[in-house]
Amino acid sequence: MKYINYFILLVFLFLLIYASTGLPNRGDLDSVVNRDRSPSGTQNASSYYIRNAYKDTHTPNMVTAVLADYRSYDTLGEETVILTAGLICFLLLRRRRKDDEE
Amino acid sequence: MNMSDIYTSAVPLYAVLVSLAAVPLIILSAKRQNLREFWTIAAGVVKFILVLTLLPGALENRVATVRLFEITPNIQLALKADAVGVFFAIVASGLWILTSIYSIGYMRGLGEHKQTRYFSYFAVCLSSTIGIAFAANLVTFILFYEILTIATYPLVIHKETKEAIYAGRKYLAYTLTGGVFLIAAAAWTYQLNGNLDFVPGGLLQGLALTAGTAVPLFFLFIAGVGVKASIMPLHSWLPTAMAAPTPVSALLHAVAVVKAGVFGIIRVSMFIFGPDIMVQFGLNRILIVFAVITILVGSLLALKQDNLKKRLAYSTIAHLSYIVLGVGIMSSTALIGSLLHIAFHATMKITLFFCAGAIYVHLHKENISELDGIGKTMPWTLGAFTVASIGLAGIPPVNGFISKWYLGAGAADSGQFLLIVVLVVSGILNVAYFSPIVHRSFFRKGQEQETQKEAKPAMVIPLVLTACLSLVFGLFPNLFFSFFRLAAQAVTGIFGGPLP
Amino acid sequence: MLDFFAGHYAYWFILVLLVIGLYGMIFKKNLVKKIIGMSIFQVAIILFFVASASKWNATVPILEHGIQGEALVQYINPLPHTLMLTAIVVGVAINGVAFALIIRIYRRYRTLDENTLLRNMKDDTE
Amino acid sequence: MIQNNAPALVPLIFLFAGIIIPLAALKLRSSAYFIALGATLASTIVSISNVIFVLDSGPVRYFFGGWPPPIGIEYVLDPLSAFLTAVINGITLIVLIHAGKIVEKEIQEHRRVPYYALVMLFLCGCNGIILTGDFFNLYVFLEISSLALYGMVAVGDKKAPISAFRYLIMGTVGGGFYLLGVGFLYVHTGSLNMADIKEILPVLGTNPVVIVALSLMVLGFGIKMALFPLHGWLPDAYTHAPSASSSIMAPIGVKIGAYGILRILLFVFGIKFVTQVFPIAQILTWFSAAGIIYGSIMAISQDEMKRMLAYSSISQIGYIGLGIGLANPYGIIGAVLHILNHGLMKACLFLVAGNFRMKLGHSNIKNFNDTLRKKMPWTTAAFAAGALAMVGIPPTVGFFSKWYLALGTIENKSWILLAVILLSSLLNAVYFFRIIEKIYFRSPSSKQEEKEHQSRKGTEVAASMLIPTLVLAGALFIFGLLNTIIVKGVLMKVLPPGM
Amino acid sequence: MHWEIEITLFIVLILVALISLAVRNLLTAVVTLTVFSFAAALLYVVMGAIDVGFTEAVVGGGITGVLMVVLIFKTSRRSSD
Amino acid sequence: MKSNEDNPITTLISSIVAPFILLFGMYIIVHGHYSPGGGFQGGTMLAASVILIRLVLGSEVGQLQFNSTWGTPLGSLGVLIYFGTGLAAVFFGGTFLNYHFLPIAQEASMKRSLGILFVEIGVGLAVMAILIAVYDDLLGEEPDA
Repeated sequence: MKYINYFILLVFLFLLIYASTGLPNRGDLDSVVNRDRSPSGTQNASSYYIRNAYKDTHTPNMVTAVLADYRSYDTLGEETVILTAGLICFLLLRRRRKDDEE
Repeated sequence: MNMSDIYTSAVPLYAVLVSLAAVPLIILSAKRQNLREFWTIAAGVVKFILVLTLLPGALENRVATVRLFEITPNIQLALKADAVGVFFAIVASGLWILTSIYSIGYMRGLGEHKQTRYFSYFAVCLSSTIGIAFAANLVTFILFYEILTIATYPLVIHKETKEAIYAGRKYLAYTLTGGVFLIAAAAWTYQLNGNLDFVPGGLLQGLALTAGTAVPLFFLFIAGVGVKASIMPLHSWLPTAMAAPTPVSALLHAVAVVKAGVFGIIRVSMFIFGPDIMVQFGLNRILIVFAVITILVGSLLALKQDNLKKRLAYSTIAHLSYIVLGVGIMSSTALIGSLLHIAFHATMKITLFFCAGAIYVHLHKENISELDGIGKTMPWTLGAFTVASIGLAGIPPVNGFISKWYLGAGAADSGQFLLIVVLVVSGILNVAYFSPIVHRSFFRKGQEQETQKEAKPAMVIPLVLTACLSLVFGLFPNLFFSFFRLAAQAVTGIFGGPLP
Repeated sequence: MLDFFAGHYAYWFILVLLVIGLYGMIFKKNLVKKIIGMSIFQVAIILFFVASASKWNATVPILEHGIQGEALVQYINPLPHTLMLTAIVVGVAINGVAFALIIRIYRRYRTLDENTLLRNMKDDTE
Repeated sequence: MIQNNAPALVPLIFLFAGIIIPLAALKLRSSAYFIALGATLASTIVSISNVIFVLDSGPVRYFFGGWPPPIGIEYVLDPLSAFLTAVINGITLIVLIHAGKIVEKEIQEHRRVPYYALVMLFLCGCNGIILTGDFFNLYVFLEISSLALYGMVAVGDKKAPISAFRYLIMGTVGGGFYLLGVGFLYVHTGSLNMADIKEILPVLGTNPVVIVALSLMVLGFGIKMALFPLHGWLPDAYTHAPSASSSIMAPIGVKIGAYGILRILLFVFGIKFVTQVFPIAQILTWFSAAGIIYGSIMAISQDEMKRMLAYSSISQIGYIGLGIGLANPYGIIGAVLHILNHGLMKACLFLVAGNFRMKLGHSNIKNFNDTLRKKMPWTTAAFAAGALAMVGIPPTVGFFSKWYLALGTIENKSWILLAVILLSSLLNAVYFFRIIEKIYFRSPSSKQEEKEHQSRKGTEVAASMLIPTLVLAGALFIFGLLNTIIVKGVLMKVLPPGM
Repeated sequence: MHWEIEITLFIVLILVALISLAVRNLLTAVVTLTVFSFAAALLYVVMGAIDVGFTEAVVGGGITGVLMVVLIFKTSRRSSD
Repeated sequence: MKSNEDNPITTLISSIVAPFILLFGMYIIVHGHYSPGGGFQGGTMLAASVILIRLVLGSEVGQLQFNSTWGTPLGSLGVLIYFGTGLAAVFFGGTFLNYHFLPIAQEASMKRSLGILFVEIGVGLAVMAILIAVYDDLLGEEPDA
């Protein structure tokens, strides 16, 4: 098991080093992420957000706009995750209510 | 190649289902023995009649076909009653009736436990054997083949002793492995062709195969069906499985299961590969080599056995390879010999097993060395035994002679005279391992008092009947079921030549 | 070359952090240490996303009234930030569950050492 | 209204049930089970009607918040996702009917409310993963389902929290890898939408980033699906989880990872990329093959039935991985069919294990003997059916998945893989017939053991547990015989474009 | 993007992470982790992600820290590695 | 955990600070549109305030402020608010979470803005309740067994 762990760690390290050679420069305005159109010609999501967030949602904070409107389903999922965590703590640790013990 | 006339008829399906339908009845009437066994025999008779109704059509090259539904794309769950299938089905279902009667005597005579389970699985086995006989394509064949494997397992371990459980394990290990190879082979064939129907003359015929494909594929097939046919390196489950009750050994290990394997070899060689491809890539030689080795070694090993049923088992191994040999010779005469041997070996070997069972039930003796003088106690039984052993040695007038004759003639036709020598040697070996039994039982004095008389009629009548059948077929091979014409018809379908 | 370094040094630091986190999760035997490793791992992933979002001479993604039209590129890409908010919450949730599990484990086995626990698990036949 | 929102309906029903259960339980605790059952029933109906709908009128895309894909999140209801949701919900429905009684036995009363809520959230996560067309949304739902699963495992026996913790660590690593993969992919393509990325990738060409992103995602899902050698968490988790949890997670839980790999490899990156440019598909097949053998061999040496089934799951997961890795039509059909088939088989076997635990209080193979058969004839018969299916005897479902996988391996001319598939079915036979022998033919070895069995009176389990078991056992044969309908009707349409 | 600050913070992060994993006293480890979270939050802010930084500060420095301390008081403070 | 009830300074300061944190948390929730923050951060702050009281004044006093049995139901309620907002959009003819269909304002962008607000309130409530519940559960007494 130990060797598998080392192996995983090494594979991981190798993968990351390999990948970092191919990453675009940070902050490069011409990189694919920051263009208006994706290479295949579809709308790039983030530039759309930057341009239209206020118009669409009347919300200057783009992060909030994206979080709670454009990608609000993600946020619903996020709430569900929190709820799940709460339920698990309930499930594992909560004692019986007093009135149950009778 | 004469095209066969195909018509739709559900009779093959009914023939398969009838014994399956008997299973719930058998289970429901578990408490009432007579009713339960009535169901067994009734199902046997109905099944036999159903199969017989297919006989005229098969003789006239009219093939009853029933297609149920697609089981995998392009492949239907389909049954067809062609000549070869009907041939095998008649043998299996006919002998089932006799075996059922015999089983009743055997099981009651020994007061065996779990008789309901025994009879119900027996019915399932027969169902799947008929399914194998009538399977119209490889997938249907595999379906019934595997069901047969599983359904035989409870019968093999019926006694539930350590030995029986070991035998069951070994049996499963071998046959499941075989099944797996068969699946692989089928998958490969499907990949080559997109179809798995059994076509007289070969499904793969006309396909541009290379030796690199044909030979490994053939080996896969042989590994698949060869286990049940107990070709030599794959045979060792059969003697072990003799731990089963004798009727099981009789019907399954002389007729249904092992013949299903041999039948599989016929189906594979003649209906999947076809004679042309077999000869083109020398595949038939592979079969011949395996068969010859099995015949000789099996016979020699039979000599060594003291346990009567084990000796019979090795004899079975050797005789199964006669059939394989006939297939391998690739001439129509030899194939007729093969087919006839399926039927004739069945009648003879079942007689022998019935005798062994009768001796065991009646005198509780299993070993040959203990048989001294029992011929006087059980004259009918041992008489039948003698007839059957003469037949297996290939001596006229018993039917074993006929099948062997055709095998020999086929070998001579194709110029493989060495094989005739093999047949003769094996005949001599047959004499060598059967004559001591006959000799001991009739001509040696045993310490057994002659107070005891013959075994129960439920056991003696079937074995005498089978012995008589062997004799009758030896004299008139076309009587009752037109075995000879049926075999000839089947061979015509495959080789396309005129009747020999 | 200098551009390449300037554009990638953050990734290399993050890479180191990722490996440290993974090391903590896999090799540390104390359960709390594993959780610490997990936190480091999560922070590293978040850093990766955040770092990839940044732009030269750009400002935070909150709209100011002065910036209009083509100048909008001056805002940092808000999408990774949003994703990472979600990821942080997920991380908190996982942490909460892990804490609950650790407490349950400690109540029964009175230890937080993984080796001891695994040994106890084997001995503790029930 | 329902028709318009059909793609999103299934996860939302489960989510709603998950939210409402803690609230409804304030008034009436016993309502939790019935809400859960009702939600599962409703979503089963919806998902089956979705399958019919999709087959009739083609894939549907559903935009959350009304934003078209690259901007918002979409759900894609194509034949693959429709089929898999139907499979998941159908099996869960049956398992949940069975779970009612066994949860009453194994889980204390005040824990049942959050337990059922977690089950609902788990299913919400699973369905969300299958339906979503967005990589990050997939991550969120992956975490929902994983977290819920940790909880469902941890509530089991005394050792369950440790197993759950190990599972959590492994699962978080997996989730982290996946998220990192998504990150790389996003940095490279600037999009999170699967369909969008599929369009963009060929334009951008091969790049280390893409390869690493793919590897990380596959690694992440590999951990979630317990692909050998990343399976470490699975046996303990299955063994120590309560019976209800293990019979829900065994047929469904690991399949989610398999689905993820299938979707990413063949639908997003495309067959050409994963087989020729970066042969991760081949790597996947070899690891799967190793897993098949490893799982089978380990299963042989187990004494606890659930643990044995767990190792057998590792092996069966290998089949799915192998089918995906073959990257040809037969392989994919085999893999997807095996997701259904293995779901049915494992559900059936785990329900049997649950029945044993219910009546005997244990599921130790060592202590099985033929009194079991006398007491529980139907349960043991269901076990035999499940065992035959696992071995792959026709006409059970197991045979047909093997059949398609074998066809797939032959098409790729990978003879070793073919041998692995066949060998493993023999190994399966070894460990299943071992139990069958014990159940059917082994008499109690000692007087004491016999007495113990005598003392535990009672015969078969209650009908609400028995009927689901038998339904699943029957399904093994029915689905086997009718597999052509599924293969021709659904799975042929599942294949990714270009096949 | 301010590379001087970023590099400094990165180095701090790595050091703190290593310390946090290395110390035997879990309470120290947890407090160090809180420091780690704060440093990370600062780094996010430097990189322009104010929201993320804010959240990380609230969560990592606040709630998670408190919960971890609770956890350690409920269990044990010593660690063997 | 040992309570610090005896220490007057901590008691005083946290009693003063806690309400302000509470207020600030609420501010963050509703002001998420314009400045960093939002439901999650605000909710966490609310939870922090409650937990602070529990830490300093002991769990019993804390119970008066926020009973630990409320945690899960309130959390569910928070998620339900979110879910309900989405569902309302469905009922008025849109897709799930499409605030455009909510019958709350005239202008399209204002509808979305208000939708975001509702959602954020739900998030804040859920996060606060659940974090407090988790804290309480972690701190719960050990069972007798």
